[in-house]
Amino acid sequence: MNNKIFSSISALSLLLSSAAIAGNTVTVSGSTSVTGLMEVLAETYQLQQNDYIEVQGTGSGAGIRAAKEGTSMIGMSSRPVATDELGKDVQQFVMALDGIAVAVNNQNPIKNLSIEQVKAIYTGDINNWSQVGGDDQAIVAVTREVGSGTRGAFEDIMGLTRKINDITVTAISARAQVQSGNGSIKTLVANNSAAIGFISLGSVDESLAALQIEGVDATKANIQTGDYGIARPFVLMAANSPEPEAQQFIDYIMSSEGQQVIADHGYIEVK
Amino acid sequence: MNKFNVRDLDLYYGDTHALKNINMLIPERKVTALIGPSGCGKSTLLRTLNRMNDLIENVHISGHVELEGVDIYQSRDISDLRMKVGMVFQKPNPFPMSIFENVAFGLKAQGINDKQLIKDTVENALRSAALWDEVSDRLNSHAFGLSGGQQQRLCIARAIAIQPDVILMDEPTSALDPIATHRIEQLMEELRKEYTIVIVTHSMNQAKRISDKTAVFWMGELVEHADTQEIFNNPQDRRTKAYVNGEFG
Amino acid sequence: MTDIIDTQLANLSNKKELSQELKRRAMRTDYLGTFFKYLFFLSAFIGVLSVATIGYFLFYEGIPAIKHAGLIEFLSGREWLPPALYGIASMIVASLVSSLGAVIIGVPIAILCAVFLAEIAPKWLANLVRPAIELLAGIPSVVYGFFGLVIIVPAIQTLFNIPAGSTLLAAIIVLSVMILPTVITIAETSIRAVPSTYKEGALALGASQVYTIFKVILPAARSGILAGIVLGVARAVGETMAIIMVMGNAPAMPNSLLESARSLTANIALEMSYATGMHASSLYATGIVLLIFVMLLNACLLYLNRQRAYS
Amino acid sequence: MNQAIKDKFALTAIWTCALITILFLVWMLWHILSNGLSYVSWEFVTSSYSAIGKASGIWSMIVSTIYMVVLSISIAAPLGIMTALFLTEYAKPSSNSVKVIRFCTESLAGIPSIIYGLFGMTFFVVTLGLGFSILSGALTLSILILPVIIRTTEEALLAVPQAYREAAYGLGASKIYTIWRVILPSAMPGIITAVILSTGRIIGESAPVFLTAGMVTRIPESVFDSGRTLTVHLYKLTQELFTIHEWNQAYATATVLIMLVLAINVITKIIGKQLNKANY
Repeated sequence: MNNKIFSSISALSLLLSSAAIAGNTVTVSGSTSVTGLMEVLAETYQLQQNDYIEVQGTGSGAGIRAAKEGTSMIGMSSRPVATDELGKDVQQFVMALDGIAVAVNNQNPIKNLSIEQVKAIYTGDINNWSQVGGDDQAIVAVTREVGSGTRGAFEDIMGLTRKINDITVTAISARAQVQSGNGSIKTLVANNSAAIGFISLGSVDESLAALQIEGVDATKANIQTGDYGIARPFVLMAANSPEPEAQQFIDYIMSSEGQQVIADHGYIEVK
Repeated sequence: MNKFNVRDLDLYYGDTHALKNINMLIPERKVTALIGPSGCGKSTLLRTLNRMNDLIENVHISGHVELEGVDIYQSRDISDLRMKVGMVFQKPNPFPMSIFENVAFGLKAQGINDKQLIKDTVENALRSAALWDEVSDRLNSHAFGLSGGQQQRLCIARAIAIQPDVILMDEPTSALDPIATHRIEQLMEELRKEYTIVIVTHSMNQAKRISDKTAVFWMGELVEHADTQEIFNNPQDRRTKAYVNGEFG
Repeated sequence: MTDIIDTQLANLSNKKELSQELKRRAMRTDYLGTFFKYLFFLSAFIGVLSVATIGYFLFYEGIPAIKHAGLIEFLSGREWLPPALYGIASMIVASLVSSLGAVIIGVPIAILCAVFLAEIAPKWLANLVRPAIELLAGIPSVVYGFFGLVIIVPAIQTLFNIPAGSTLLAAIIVLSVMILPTVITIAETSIRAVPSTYKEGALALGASQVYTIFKVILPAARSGILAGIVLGVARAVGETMAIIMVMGNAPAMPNSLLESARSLTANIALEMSYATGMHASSLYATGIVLLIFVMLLNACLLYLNRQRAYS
Repeated sequence: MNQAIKDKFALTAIWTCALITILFLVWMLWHILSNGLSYVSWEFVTSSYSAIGKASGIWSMIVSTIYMVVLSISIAAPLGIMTALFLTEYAKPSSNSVKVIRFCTESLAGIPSIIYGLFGMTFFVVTLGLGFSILSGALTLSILILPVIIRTTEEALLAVPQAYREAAYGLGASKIYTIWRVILPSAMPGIITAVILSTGRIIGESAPVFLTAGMVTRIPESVFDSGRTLTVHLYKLTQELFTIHEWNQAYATATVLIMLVLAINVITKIIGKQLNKANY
């Protein structure tokens, strides 16, 4: 028994002491949409030097808060961030642009929807695919949770908001299913023939189909020309004078090398 | 010479008055038997002699129990008392350890680590308890492997190992067969030369066979306390008479 | 130090000296004992401290939202529209219905299964089934959620021909399986704890085995079984991840078992990392409601148990 | 209805329920194992995980899980065992302190795990500034498992025959010596069971873990690093089920978790038997 306690204490101190030899860690947290891209950037970056980039997909709201409170060195947001949300000690960079694709299951015959139709589907006014020219099948609308940057940007661009007591709130129907990440919406839409969801354009692949909006394909080129309007910035936030290792990582992201990685993964580079 | 002097002892379990004004002298190096019908307080009295009742909640005691002139309920140290006054229980209760460890337990509990000393003491205790010949070749085997009678003698050895003056026995043979009982009674014949023994028994024959003094209890009262011969041949109290004649109990 | 004493002890030749040494040692003040006594008490106090801290944080963070929305509005409001409206009625309903459903399906199966293990099954079979139940208890809830997601949800979708299988019903099925091991294990233990004299008594009077089980053994084991049910319900009410994976999480009032719904727990887990200010506070308030819910349940059954014990 | 028919009906119901339970378990296990086993390989278990998709192993999750288990147990087990000792050996069962302590541990047992997550995130991660880390997670989980350890240990202590205590005290042994040499050894199977039960609980928890320890896929270098346990990993994987590759990963991770639980159950059994043998 003596031995047991002693060995657990020594094991504990071993666990604690190894912290001393760990290298620099850059903490990054925020938007789940940016997280996917950020993890790729982090891994590529780590191949070159010793710092470790710790990425936590906590959501845009949490990312903004983390940057403001300094609990993370870098915050991520997948929607524009107002200056008064951050305070004057925090700076922001747009690291990339990303479209929001409205996606349906591969079996769905619908290829094109108007903005009004998408809006009506999400407010619940349209609830059957036959109302927009598809099969007679109930629509399963899937949305992200309140506070998600993707949802926030989608609502703003599509006009899916309303005012209650002078406070802007969502107009998306409460009946819409809620999934807690880009990935889980993708999973649901990919596996349910009646589903419709909105996801980061960068994560669209052959497992589901991105719809044309007002006849315009959701592509990188159309976003750059401004023809496809549902797009938002990926924003990084950091203190005005960040830790050197954090600054170094931001520099990497904004460098042509970093921007190339962004472009390679289906997002729109800003330089 | 008296070992214990019990004066004006009252004991309550919560609201139950379990011992009523007991006054009793227990002589040294004699066997004193406590007899009486079930629930008469004889076991309770035995357990007050080494403060075993402390383990039970809601016990209130008033009066005095003096061991060699010192009131054991005033004394600060129970450990000391319990080493002077060893106890053997109704059911053999060896610890889940080896035979050796069982007997060495009391010594080690006092922080004695000397291997040779412990070994010698264990051997002496086992010899005194008439168990040595049976177990000397398997001291390290588990105590639960012994028979009931052997286990009880092991418990006696365990009590002897810490050099007590008094051994309390709470119906030590009630869980044993007649042959094992006989062995224990023989052993008590030996032990009475060195120790003061107080035994609770519900076998009147056993009391008659082994004890020098007998105390008869009846509903929490000490009815009669005298030489064993007197109690059985010439009882003074009618309740004693009824009990020893087997009219109830 | 002890070595020196022991060498001296080794020289003690007769019992009397040993006996005196033992007594001297026994008289020493037991500082060690006192130390440990207080150490143990202090440890025991950590549990009290934890409850106090958790309660304090929950209420400290949650009360502003309840004040902001108004207690009645918060509990009875059907609209969850942060940052304007905080009404959790639909989530309360979802939590209640899913747990109740799980109890209705799970508890009878569990009790009969416990009877099977304790009284009916031959020993070898019980020894085979019991580890299986224990395995069921140890499987992480995420695995149940995963199974629900890939099997139960599509099955419900096809079976009832509805567009999305992520429904209250899916949650009920997953939860009822999840509470099985808790209820079975505790029910079996309490059935086995019923003194065999009861059983023998009844059988000796000519009662059949089944009659004895239902009229003598189960009533005698009632308090233990109830405790098992309480724990099962607590598990169902508190379950989070498995539910998030199968219930669809729509914050609307469900009109039938075949609609998506959001439980109190899911509400917290989904929005916690996003929320700030009043929104975050409202999630703590959701936690308070959840906690009170579980506490009430415990208190109710404690009371029930006591009542029955007296009568 | 006559009693014989009732009996037959009841017996059928009992057998059916037992069958349903077992069939469900077998179905679930078969489904997951049959889909996952072929993908579980030495490489899958020992290689690390990459967001780019170069590697999809679970080694870092296994390491994080081990950290979490060891740390949580080494915090909670001593506390829980000492609490149980206080409750059974020292305190008077009817005293107020016991009532308060018991009420609090019962309450802890009743609190849903998501609330531990909420609390851990507020208290350990933010207020104490420990950040998303194994340490925050383990501190949260150790409160969560405390009632399990206390209750199971207490049962084991109460099961130690009173005769042992009487005998030890009767021999003049002090309380602490009696606890150390007689009571704890006798209760050891129960205590080990408590620890193993808690291990299972730690491995199984998800919500309170990712709210406090985060979900970074690196091998943690110290307890101050964030880490993703196996269960959290499975949850993340189920959110990303698009291609056959992702399905395989999810099934394989679920398979590993089930095998882990199975191993824990088997170990409990073996230890229980060994200790019983040693005792009798």
